[in-house]
Amino acid sequence: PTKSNPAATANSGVPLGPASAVTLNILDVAGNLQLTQGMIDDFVAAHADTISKVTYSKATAPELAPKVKAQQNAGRVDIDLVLTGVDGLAAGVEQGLWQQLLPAYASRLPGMNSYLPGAAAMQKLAGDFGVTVTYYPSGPLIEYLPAKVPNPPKSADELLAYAKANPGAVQYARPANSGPGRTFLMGLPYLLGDKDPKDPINGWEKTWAYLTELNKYVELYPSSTSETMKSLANGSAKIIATTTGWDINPRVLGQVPKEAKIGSLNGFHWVTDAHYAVVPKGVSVDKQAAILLLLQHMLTPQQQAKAYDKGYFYPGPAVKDVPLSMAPADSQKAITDYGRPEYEQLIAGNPLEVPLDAKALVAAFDKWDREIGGAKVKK
Amino acid sequence: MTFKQLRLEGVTRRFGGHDALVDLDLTIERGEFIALLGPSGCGKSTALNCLAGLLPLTAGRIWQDDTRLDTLLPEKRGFGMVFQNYALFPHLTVAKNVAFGLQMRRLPSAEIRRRTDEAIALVHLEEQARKLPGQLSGGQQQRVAIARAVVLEPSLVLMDEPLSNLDAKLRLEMRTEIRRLHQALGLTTVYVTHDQEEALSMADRLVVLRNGRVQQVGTPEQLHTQPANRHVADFMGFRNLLPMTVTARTGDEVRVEGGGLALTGTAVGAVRDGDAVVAGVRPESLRLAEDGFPATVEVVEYQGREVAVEVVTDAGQRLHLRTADRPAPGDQVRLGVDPAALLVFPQGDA
Amino acid sequence: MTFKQLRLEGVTRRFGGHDALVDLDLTIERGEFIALLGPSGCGKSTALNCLAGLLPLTAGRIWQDDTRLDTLLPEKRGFGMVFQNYALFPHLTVAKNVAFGLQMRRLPSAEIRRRTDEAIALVHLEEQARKLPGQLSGGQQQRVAIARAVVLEPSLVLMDEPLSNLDAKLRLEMRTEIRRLHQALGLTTVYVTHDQEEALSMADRLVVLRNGRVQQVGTPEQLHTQPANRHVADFMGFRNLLPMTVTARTGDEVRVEGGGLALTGTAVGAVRDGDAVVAGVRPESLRLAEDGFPATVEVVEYQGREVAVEVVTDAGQRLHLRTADRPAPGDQVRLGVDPAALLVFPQGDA
Amino acid sequence: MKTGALVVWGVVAFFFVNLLGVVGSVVVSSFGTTWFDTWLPQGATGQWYGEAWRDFGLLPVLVTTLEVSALVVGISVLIGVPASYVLARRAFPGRRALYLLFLLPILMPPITYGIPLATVLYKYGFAGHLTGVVLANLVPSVPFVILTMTPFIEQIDPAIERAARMCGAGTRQVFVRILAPLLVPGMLAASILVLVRTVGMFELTFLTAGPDSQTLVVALYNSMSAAGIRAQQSVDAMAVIYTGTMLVLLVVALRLVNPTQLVARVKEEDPA
Amino acid sequence: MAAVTHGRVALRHRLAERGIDRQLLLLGPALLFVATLFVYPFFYGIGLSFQPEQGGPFAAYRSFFSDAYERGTLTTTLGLSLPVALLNVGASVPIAYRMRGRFRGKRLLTTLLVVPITLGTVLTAQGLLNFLGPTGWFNRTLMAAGLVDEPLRLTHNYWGVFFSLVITGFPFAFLLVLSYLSGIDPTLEKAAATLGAGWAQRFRRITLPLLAPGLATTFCLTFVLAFSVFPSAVLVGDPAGETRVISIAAWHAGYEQYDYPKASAIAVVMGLVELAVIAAVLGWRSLLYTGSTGGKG
Ligand SMILES: Nc1ncnc2c1ncn2[C@@H]1O[C@H](COP(=O)(O)OP(=O)(O)OP(=O)(O)O)[C@@H](O)[C@H]1O
Ligand SMILES: Nc1ncnc2c1ncn2[C@@H]1O[C@H](COP(=O)(O)OP(=O)(O)OP(=O)(O)O)[C@@H](O)[C@H]1O
Ligand SMILES: [Mg+2]
Ligand SMILES: [Mg+2]
Repeated sequence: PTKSNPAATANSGVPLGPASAVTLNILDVAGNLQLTQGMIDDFVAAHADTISKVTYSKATAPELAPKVKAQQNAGRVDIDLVLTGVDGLAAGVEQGLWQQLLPAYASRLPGMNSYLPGAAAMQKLAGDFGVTVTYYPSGPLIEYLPAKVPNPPKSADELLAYAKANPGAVQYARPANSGPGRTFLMGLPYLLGDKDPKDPINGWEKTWAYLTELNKYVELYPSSTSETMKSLANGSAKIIATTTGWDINPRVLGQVPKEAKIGSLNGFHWVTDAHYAVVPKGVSVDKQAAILLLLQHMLTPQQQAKAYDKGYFYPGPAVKDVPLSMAPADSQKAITDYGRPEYEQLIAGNPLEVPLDAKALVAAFDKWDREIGGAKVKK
Repeated sequence: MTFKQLRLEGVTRRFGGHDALVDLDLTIERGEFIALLGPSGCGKSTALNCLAGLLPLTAGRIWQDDTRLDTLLPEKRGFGMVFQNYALFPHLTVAKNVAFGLQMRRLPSAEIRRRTDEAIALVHLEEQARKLPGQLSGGQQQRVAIARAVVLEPSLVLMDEPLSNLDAKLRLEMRTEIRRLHQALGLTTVYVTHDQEEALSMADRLVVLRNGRVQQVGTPEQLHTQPANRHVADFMGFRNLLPMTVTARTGDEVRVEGGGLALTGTAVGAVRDGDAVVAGVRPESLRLAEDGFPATVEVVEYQGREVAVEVVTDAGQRLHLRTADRPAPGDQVRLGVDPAALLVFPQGDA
Repeated sequence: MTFKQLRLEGVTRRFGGHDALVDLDLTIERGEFIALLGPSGCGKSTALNCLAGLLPLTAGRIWQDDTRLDTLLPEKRGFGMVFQNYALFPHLTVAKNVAFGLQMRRLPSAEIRRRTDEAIALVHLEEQARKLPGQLSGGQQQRVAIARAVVLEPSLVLMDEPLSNLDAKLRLEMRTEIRRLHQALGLTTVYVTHDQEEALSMADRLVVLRNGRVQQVGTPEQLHTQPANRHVADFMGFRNLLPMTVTARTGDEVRVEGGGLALTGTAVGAVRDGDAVVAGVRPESLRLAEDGFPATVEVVEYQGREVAVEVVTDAGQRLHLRTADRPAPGDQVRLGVDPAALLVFPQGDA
Repeated sequence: MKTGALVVWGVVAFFFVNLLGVVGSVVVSSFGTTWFDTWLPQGATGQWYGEAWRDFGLLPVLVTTLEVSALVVGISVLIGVPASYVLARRAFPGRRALYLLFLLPILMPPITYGIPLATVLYKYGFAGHLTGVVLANLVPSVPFVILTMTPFIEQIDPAIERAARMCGAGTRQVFVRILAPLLVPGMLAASILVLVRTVGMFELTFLTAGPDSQTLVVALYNSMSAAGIRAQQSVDAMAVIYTGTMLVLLVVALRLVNPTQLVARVKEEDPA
Repeated sequence: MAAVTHGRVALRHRLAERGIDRQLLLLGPALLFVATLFVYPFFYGIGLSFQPEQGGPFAAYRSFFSDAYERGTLTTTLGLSLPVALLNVGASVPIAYRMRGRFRGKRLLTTLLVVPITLGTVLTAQGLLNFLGPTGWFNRTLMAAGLVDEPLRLTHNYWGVFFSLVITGFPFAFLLVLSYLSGIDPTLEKAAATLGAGWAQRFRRITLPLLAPGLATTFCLTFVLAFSVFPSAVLVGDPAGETRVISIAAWHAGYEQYDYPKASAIAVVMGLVELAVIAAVLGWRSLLYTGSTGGKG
């Protein structure tokens, strides 16, 4: 389509709005739509002249890159917007799949200026390709049933001692397949005071030693977080690794008894997590314009409040000054019923760390697979 | 393994609503050579299959001396069988097909080899011994089937048209071989054939079936000269079967008339004055005779020493005869028949 | 569709190293009835398959008038065939098997029905029309195969032992039917049979094969009375073949001696004084004759009107004869033979 | 003989009991509320189905799945059977090499060729909608049909085909009228297996599907392994929907092509 | 003109002698299909495996084979897929053999045996986790019956994957074997029976050899399915340890490390190993009789 108003074209080529309403294909590889679909639908309802229709599809992060790559190789991109976590973002950055959005269009996304500090750090991690849309401090936390574990461990050493005393009772999922699993992994260097918490290969001596020791008393590493939740619920595990979201949401869904409690280990650092919006290269400028408008909308506090959801990414909003009271009613109710007052204090009282970058994380997974998970065979 | 007697009592087999074999009673003595004879589809193969245990009986029993046989599995009966469609093992060579049964008996391999070779030589397949059945001609396959069955020297051999695909010469030779084996090994044989000459020349007793029912059991001579009814007669080569009416009966001699002919014949069964009957005569019993009835030659078929001739009487009755003379189509001839060669059967018998 | 002439030129087919058919030259005129005859495995089916296009030729050509046929696909040749092992379509009922070819020609369905019914009636299978081939007896299957081929009224019909599983009566009847169809529809027929009587009575010309090679081509009478060599003679029913030596030759009349016998016969081919020869005579040409040579009866086989007798001469030569007299085993008899009925062949011909 | 039969049927029964347990536990769970350390869930509900249905917009997904599988099965049989016929019946130079070539797409994991294949399909405008999904799924399906069908065709007596040709049937008619009916059991088996593989083929479908051409398995895998927290029961419900769909397809297939028409039946008449 | 036709005909003839004629055109569609949609992408993938970012053309292969952890996936995968394929085919044969004749309920039983085909990996995985898990019905039953004190560990290890492969693979094998079996003429067994062969001998000497080509194909296909196991190895297995099958390694390289050359290399190794096994089986098969089994003739 010809640009109707060349004057409105900003310095870098993307018009301020699409020439006519566009349809968007949005691919979610992070489970982000659970938090943001409300925001998007809201925008479409209000600005039908910008975006007439949205189709959603979902996939897992690893498959994202091949698919986008195939489309770009063929010169026909039909994914317009991707919602992804750190992993998918990084994979695309490495292979040059994403359109660079920043700093060129920063001015069109005023919401980015009011990111929470943690979210801002996550945005920095993303470089200039993704826009943070939701954020949470994550973990590592531990979860247990008070009836079965009257005296939960309070530190990493106590956790190890507990595992030793109760073989098979401590469980965390294989880090490569599980958010809480990897948060636990990335949190350990801070807990144990390792040399370089950002360098899993050379800087995590204590962490690997600890995990090796713990491994002796861990019976199995399920390949999904849900499995650990199930183990907790049915009593075959007593303490499992978790995060804020994985604490609240499964209890809301009835996967874990409501009375389950969380605990933290002394001196832990939050290893934060976020979801990003990215645009693949090859998307038309009209669509890009629409997407920028959409993102602008999504980063307003009213819309961000929807990210409280049912605690799935607790708290969820990436920007400041979004109290729970702004959230939709059912979301407020879920959080009031299943949330935990102690979170506010835990979040305020412990340092925030960004997660490992993608390369380091994969290296950590690999090492974990070889030395911890894979070591089981030889036993 | 051997037995004195095999008794079939009321053996019956139905397929769906169709009676393939009804109420077959037969006692087979050890060492007998029995031929089952009858038109296509009359139940011969069915009878063999029942005897072999390959088809469960719908009713009836089979006794081997005092043991009941019909509940025994086929492989326990120790019979040998030549299948009508051969049923060769397609993945085994001729030699291995033949050796199969011997191997099942766990004979020493030298003996297996020897007997296999003998059986293959018997059916003249030495050159084909390493071929697969799919590479054989029809007659060669049939010979493999024969060799496979006789190599076992079983107490009872069942053969279902074992020579149907062989040429006259080989057929004669195989007939002789089969008879010779039968006698030399003291086998008991039940032999299905569609060829009456074969049946007559090989068997001790013949069983004629029709529509699943036994028509007559007897020696070759009995069947040839005294067929029990018109169907057996028809089947035994009484090709001329004329509907006629009895005008007089004296003892066994009857006078019959019909179709413009008046003849004298021999009564078989209950034939009375005035009855509608069927008078049968073989083509070879019709003679050219000066004093006979007139007819016109229609077709002459060359058959070697003799010719087969089809004639029509003046009243339009078609007759077949064989003669060493060579009449030409269109010739006027006169025909006669011996009273002893003209059999008169009641019309309506089953 | 129809043609005037079918020419086989040097048609040859090898399987691996085995020559199944060598250098077959044959011209078939439209409307002829040709019978292929020969011992089991001699290449009859191979010849038919080559003609039908089902086996590619190793060498040679086939011409239909002026068009070359051997490169044409079988379905394009428009021939009909009765297979030796029937090859019925197992999933189609009898009626549908028969109708298949007509459907392939896209005839109107009423005509298909009519012709199918006719063909089924021809082979007496009305009652089995709805059955599947697996539910038929062997002979019934064979009749389906015949009906399936003739229903098409093809320009050339190939029949591979089409009557081998039928009883004598039905066989005779089918023979007549096949001849009748052949004539009525003006078909050309190539007919394989192992039965010389069948061949003699049906065919206009016979082709005798042996080991894949043609031995003789001729009318029935020629073959019957003047077999070209000992093999043809053997095959045509000269059951007594005696190795002898020529002692004198006058014109075609030769005097031969051997095995304690001295006989007069007719020479066939190059036979000279002193040659080792084979003298052949049919069982039915040996007569009981007062002035003949002496022999002892060994086996007597009942064959209806006549008996088959096996005798041994004093010098141990075994002979077969047929006679209407009934000698008993052990009887001393004297045998004679017409010089015209004793054919003398060179020994070593192929 | 008797003990042999007992052992076989015993094993079959044991298999079924456990299978019932496996399937049953998922079905029960998909209708359950919470289910911790007990024999049965605490309560029953249909909510998970409703959620799965809504979350994934399953109706269009189901329709797409049906279309894709019907097309893939149909086309791969049409293409594959003639090819396997030639491979089974004919000896020609290069036959083995060809056989190998047809083996490869089955052997090679889609990871080796998935991306370039998707690229090709996108380049020519096939991917991103149904066509692409169908074409991509045909890549392993056609060889699959070829491999399963070859032994079936070998089993059929060539004389029957010859007879058909003598009746004037051309190659096409021989296929349609003679071979096809005789090959029904084989084609049925091959189709069912292709169907199962197609409905279950994740990678190729995902790589070539557009937003409107996702199949059930893509939705199912996402619900199972995509990031995000889902109730166990909702995954179970999805799995049950998936299985139910396949079951319907299977039963339809078995109905359409009634295996009791088979030829072997006649000879099977009486178990010996 | 005659001469020209002659030459042409003769050529056609000579080609036909060698088995080349128009019927080969039937291969066309399949060949075209595989050539356009598979060959190019496949060679692209193979090519990729020889183009790692560093270390020369064979670096990707070297890194796979020099690393015991990666190399071990081969034995792990074979250790899983060979027994599973053998079991699936081995169990199908006697069951299918028993189901040849006609009997009441055959149709139902066949359908029941085939139904697990529809389960799909996910339901199977979920079901196994639920059913065989420590508090699943299976362990509950065992414990209630007093057979064991501790729940048996049957998931998240070798056995979990094994069972899931059996559940998905068995019906597949069974369906094929049953169909192949139905193509064998029952008369042949009858003939063997009259020759004194008991059922075991009939089976071993007649049915099995005639079935063997079908069995070989079935084995190959089930083996390939089991060899490329991926979702269940992750879901019900122990993807870092006991059931780290080769496709996990390929996945890891391709989709986590984004090292496509290495992923392709692993996939090629995977294909080659499968090919070796299949070549062995098919080589054995080609020694056997293949051809009409009389069933449909
Ligand atoms: N496919 C084959 N492979 C090898 N040899 C074969 C093949 N087919 C036939 N033969 C051989 O070729 C010869 C001729 O076979 P053919 O079938 O033509 O004989 P036939 O004259 O029809 O005999 P019959 O009267 O027994 O049917 C036989 O010796 C046979 O063994
Ligand atoms: N499986 C079956 N289902 C239905 N009918 C059958 C079956 N088998 C045989 N029949 C019928 O039973 C009758 C007897 O068949 P059988 O095979 O015993 O005949 P036969 O005497 O051997 O004939 P032929 O000389 O033609 O071989 C036939 O009419 C046949 O159609
Ligand atoms: Mg019969
Ligand atoms: Mg033949």
